[in-house]
Amino acid sequence: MENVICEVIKNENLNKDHLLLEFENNFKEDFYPGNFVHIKIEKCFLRRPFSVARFNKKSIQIIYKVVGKGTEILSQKTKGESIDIIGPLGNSFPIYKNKKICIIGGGTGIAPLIFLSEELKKFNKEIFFFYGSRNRNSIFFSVLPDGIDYIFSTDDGSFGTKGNIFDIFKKFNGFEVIYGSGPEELLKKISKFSKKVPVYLSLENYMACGMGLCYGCVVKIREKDNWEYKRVCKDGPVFRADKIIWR
Amino acid sequence: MENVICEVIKNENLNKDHLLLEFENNFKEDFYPGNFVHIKIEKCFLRRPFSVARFNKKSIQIIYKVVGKGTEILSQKTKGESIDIIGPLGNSFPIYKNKKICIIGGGTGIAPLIFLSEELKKFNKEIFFFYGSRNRNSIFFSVLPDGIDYIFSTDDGSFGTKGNIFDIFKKFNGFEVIYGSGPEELLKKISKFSKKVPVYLSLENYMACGMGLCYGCVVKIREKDNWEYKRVCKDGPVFRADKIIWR
Amino acid sequence: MKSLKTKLGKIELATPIIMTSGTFGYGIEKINFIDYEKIGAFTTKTITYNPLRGNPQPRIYETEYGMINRIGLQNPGVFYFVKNVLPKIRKKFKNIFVSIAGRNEKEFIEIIKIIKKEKISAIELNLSCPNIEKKQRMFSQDSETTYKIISIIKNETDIPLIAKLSPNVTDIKEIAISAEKAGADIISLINTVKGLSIDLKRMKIIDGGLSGPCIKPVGLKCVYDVYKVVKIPIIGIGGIIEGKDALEYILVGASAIGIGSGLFSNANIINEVYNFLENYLKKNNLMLENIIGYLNEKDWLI
Amino acid sequence: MKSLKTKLGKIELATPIIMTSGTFGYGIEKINFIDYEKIGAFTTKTITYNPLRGNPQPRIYETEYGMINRIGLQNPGVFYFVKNVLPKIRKKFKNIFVSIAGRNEKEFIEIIKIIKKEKISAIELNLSCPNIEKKQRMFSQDSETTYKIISIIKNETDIPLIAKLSPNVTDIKEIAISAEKAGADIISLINTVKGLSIDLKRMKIIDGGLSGPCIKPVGLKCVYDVYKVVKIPIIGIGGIIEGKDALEYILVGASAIGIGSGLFSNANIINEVYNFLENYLKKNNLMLENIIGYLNEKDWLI
Ligand SMILES: Cc1cc2nc3c(=O)[nH]c(=O)nc-3n(C[C@H](O)[C@H](O)[C@H](O)COP(=O)(O)OP(=O)(O)OC[C@H]3O[C@@H](n4cnc5c(N)ncnc54)[C@H](O)[C@@H]3O)c2cc1C
Ligand SMILES: Cc1cc2nc3c(=O)[nH]c(=O)nc-3n(C[C@H](O)[C@H](O)[C@H](O)COP(=O)(O)OP(=O)(O)OC[C@H]3O[C@@H](n4cnc5c(N)ncnc54)[C@H](O)[C@@H]3O)c2cc1C
Ligand SMILES: Cc1cc2nc3c(=O)[nH]c(=O)nc-3n(C[C@H](O)[C@H](O)[C@H](O)COP(=O)(O)O)c2cc1C
Ligand SMILES: Cc1cc2nc3c(=O)[nH]c(=O)nc-3n(C[C@H](O)[C@H](O)[C@H](O)COP(=O)(O)O)c2cc1C
Ligand code: FES
Ligand code: FES
Repeated sequence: MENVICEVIKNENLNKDHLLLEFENNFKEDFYPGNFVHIKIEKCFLRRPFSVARFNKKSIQIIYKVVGKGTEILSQKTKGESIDIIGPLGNSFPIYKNKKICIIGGGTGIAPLIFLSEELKKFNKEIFFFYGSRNRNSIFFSVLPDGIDYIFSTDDGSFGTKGNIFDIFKKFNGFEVIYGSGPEELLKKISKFSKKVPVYLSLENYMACGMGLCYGCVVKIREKDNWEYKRVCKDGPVFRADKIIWR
Repeated sequence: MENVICEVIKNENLNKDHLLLEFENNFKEDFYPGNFVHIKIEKCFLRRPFSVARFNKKSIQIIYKVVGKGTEILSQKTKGESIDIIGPLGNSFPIYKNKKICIIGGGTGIAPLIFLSEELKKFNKEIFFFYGSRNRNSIFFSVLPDGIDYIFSTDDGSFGTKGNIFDIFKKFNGFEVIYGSGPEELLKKISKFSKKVPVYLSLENYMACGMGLCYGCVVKIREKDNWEYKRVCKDGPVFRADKIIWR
Repeated sequence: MKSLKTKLGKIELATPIIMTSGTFGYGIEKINFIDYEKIGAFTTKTITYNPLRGNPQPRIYETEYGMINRIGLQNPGVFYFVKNVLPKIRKKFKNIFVSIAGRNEKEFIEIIKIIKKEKISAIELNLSCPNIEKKQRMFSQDSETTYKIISIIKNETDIPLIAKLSPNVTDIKEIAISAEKAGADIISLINTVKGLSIDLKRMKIIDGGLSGPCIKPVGLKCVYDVYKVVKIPIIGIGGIIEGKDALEYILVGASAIGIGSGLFSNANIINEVYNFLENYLKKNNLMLENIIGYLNEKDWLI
Repeated sequence: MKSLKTKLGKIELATPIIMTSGTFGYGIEKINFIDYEKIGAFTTKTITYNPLRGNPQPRIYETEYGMINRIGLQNPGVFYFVKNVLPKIRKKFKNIFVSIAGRNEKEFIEIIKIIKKEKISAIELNLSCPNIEKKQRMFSQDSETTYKIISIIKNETDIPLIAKLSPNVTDIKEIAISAEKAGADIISLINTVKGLSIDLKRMKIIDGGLSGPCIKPVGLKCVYDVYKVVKIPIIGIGGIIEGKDALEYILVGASAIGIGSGLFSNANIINEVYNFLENYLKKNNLMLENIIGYLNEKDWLI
């Protein structure tokens, strides 16, 4: 975990709703898929957490949606401006090797899965990426790694199959590991598969510190015969699906 | 009194400490010498008051010094940016005609006197402007109207006479009206002349509303045999010197 | 416009927007850029029996997202007010609430005797002024003195009484209940929060009352708590600077809202609050009265 | 560095910077970008007798220049703490203050019995937790319960006691005087301010404690008032986000200052506070102890 100032390399619209922010990688530590950054944004008292979508020695990228005050201000940053960032934060997806892998996600939740699939590619030949989206224009085509089998669905059928990505995923089988990220409804459904195979999900929650200090971001996690509130920022954001107690 | 959004025309250093901000005049009302504007500055809850230094149908200028958070942020505004301004606020200097006129001020306090001297010029032939400054570089030469007799003094003698402007002013006489603005110490001394001739001084104070609503900006003003707290923003900023009860 | 109508007991307001006490002067200053039609009621700066000069400088200072004031109730006294001020502002406002304060019961009653002859919509009792008979505590810092002062005044006049309470108490519910029992018709929440700031440049301390957006969570909490325990309507005040803030107060239980120091920062605040509420109601096809206390009653907590 | 030394009674701190309770966890998380040498003391998140799960979501929400939290004292209980946490953090901090809370006197004493065997610099009594025996009021919302709980605990242990008080009271001076009389060695001011905010997106209410820069004027006011009436040292807490804020607390009477949620916003806060104070003292050729309460004693008001 470091606190560094990074220069914006680019901050552009990926599509109508989403932006891709690329900034210098001034971190000494490496990032792993699932890790997030906690970004200081002017006029906001609390930082804003974002999953890392792409990472290399030179730069880091996040993909975000403008949903409120903080992301609105972030979207106005331009090349050369500095941002105050804490990272890497949180745990990461365990990287399985030589398995038949399923990645499934929807909407903005795709961000960490992009990084994850880049990584999994190195160790696995069969990677299926189930990608649900509102419509053709909301899909982050330009940042999707190659060498992966994509199965798309859109709400309006404008690309891939029309319908919910989970319904399509259900028709497949034989996966040995499942990774997911996205809307809670989707994750809940995916987690049912954890009886059969390992399922890892990346969760989101409102955060204050982002560093495990305040216990603000907890979720219910099974512990032996009981449950405990665990911190998404420190004990997560990646949890084994069979441990999560959904609301 | 209006609330308008004005575009910055320029915002440049006049000298090391002072900036001149020129913005579009989007006001319907006219400004008079002594009037001030109340400027909204990001990150500051309260507005910041500044005297109008130059005024014409097209644009308005203020001269200000960076002394804290608000003026620091203001100094970063660039051509084309918008600012939210309330004005004209406060009363103004009464304009005497055909008199031997003395204007005296120092430092940043000169700002309203520039506007005043432009106006007085129209009706008076003999205008003496006593202008005290720290050194040659602090004098706002570039914005001083012509057709006026300036008497300069600087603390270090780098321009005009070395010493306090009041000491120089004292050596002159025969003035029929005196106008002043600047450091309180100077104004206090000038106000002694109010026994002989009308003396008008522009005061400053910390302000919240700037519109006469909150009674935050009061000064002690003589009323008959007594005194009352009067609002600098509404009853002033220009007061007859013989009415002011100094701290 | 119609959808914004609200009621404070028998008082009908065309809009829920009230200019609070002390931040809109005596209503004499004409603020050109304000649309007076959008103001539901105006509360005067607090009037005392005798004229008061108020506190010496410094009186105000900016804080983090707010301000501190220690004006000290400067005002020309009730006689001057009734004779010279009230006649001038009658036409400007549909509803005038006169805020008053006394240093003890006697003074309150003396003011009431004069003010009750005037045609005004309500009297707001500024109970956040010190009660010199009780260790300089504010009247509303004690449920007994709150009860006593209100019931005495209630006996003197039929004009609706608004009890304006200080948040600087251990239990605001207790105070509000006393106010209601004593006959208050409306409760105004909150007055400023005790605060202090330091002007390091001048090395001065400004010990006074905090207002502005920084206190909004305190005001919301007070309205939320009090709404649960009283039946009389509440005016929600504290830190409103845009439309959303007003909505929040209404959702936790305010029947009307007060604009205070927010006006100093946001000159367009009245339009913004008005338009925001109107659009919100239109979009959801609701009337203002439908949403008062909505989030409180549902108790959406969790 | 030397100039920053300060004392809390007999406890010597290398710097006046204290990490406050609840905002630096149990001290286990290693925050790499913090210079632990600059921390004078660390206060643990409050420990209770039994483990507590804490409140359900939502637990936090951002407000205007601050945040609301309702964590609800989630903690693993005193046994686990003593066995598994304390040993791990001993070497990290020069001074460890253990914050504890009970729901009643009995629970407080049970914790003390365990904690008093440990080598720690002080025990901080979180008296802003509800006293279930007294109408759910916080202990420090009543001078009698404040007095009683502290004097009972004082009887049990010689470890210095810090009384952490809530600002949500009618008269903080009264409470602080009781705490001092009962034997508190140090007073910590302030805990969070009762506040509520609304997440309009999720239509949720977050009813909890307000912290951050927005409450600084409230904290300064409490320290200012209490410094006048007690002789024991004060830890000033509330809204510190940069060096200047720390200086302000010290000038009104704090012998040390607590960094709370400011760390969440300003990751460099410890360096900034440290450097600011060091430069300020050097420039004026002063030691920290020379300026504690400076503006309070002079009473520069006006
Ligand atoms: C581990 C993690 C990873 C995330 N990764 C991404 C990502 O890759 N791309 C992306 O677009 N978004 C991501 N989010 C969500 C993102 O943090 C929020 O959209 C953002 O904080 C909203 O800020 P705002 O000021 O625009 O919204 P506002 O609603 O104005 O924010 C108000 C407060 O609520 C919090 N908040 C609001 N919505 C969310 C949310 N969905 N999750 C957490 N906090 C929220 C804000 O942080 C802030 O404290 C992630 C969240 C977490 C916890
Ligand atoms: C009627 C009037 C006319 C003025 N005209 C000019 C002018 O032409 N040029 C110019 O440079 N300055 C002028 N000033 C002073 C100017 O308003 C302050 O310098 C400015 O407000 C400082 O803001 P800040 O945020 O930089 O300082 P900070 O010290 O950070 O401000 C903190 C608070 O104190 C107030 N404050 C600080 N110093 C002053 C001051 N000297 N007077 C009033 N309020 C202050 C600020 O408004 C703010 O509320 C005038 C003041 C008044 C009342
Ligand atoms: C400068 C100023 C003067 C005030 N004067 C009074 C007053 O005379 N009587 C009163 O009841 N409240 C007074 N108040 C309190 C306001 O009416 C209001 O309750 C408080 O400021 C909180 O609202 P806000 O955050 O919107 O400003 C005053 C507030 C300010 C800022
Ligand atoms: C998330 C969070 C958790 C807290 N937990 C505790 C606690 O367990 N015990 C306690 O005494 N104070 C607790 N506090 C209060 C802080 O210690 C501090 O008194 C308060 O936040 C004000 O300081 P600040 O404005 O610097 O944050 C907590 C505050 C926050 C924000
Ligand atoms: S956000 Fe503070 S513990 Fe997770
Ligand atoms: S600043 Fe409000 S009356 Fe002058």
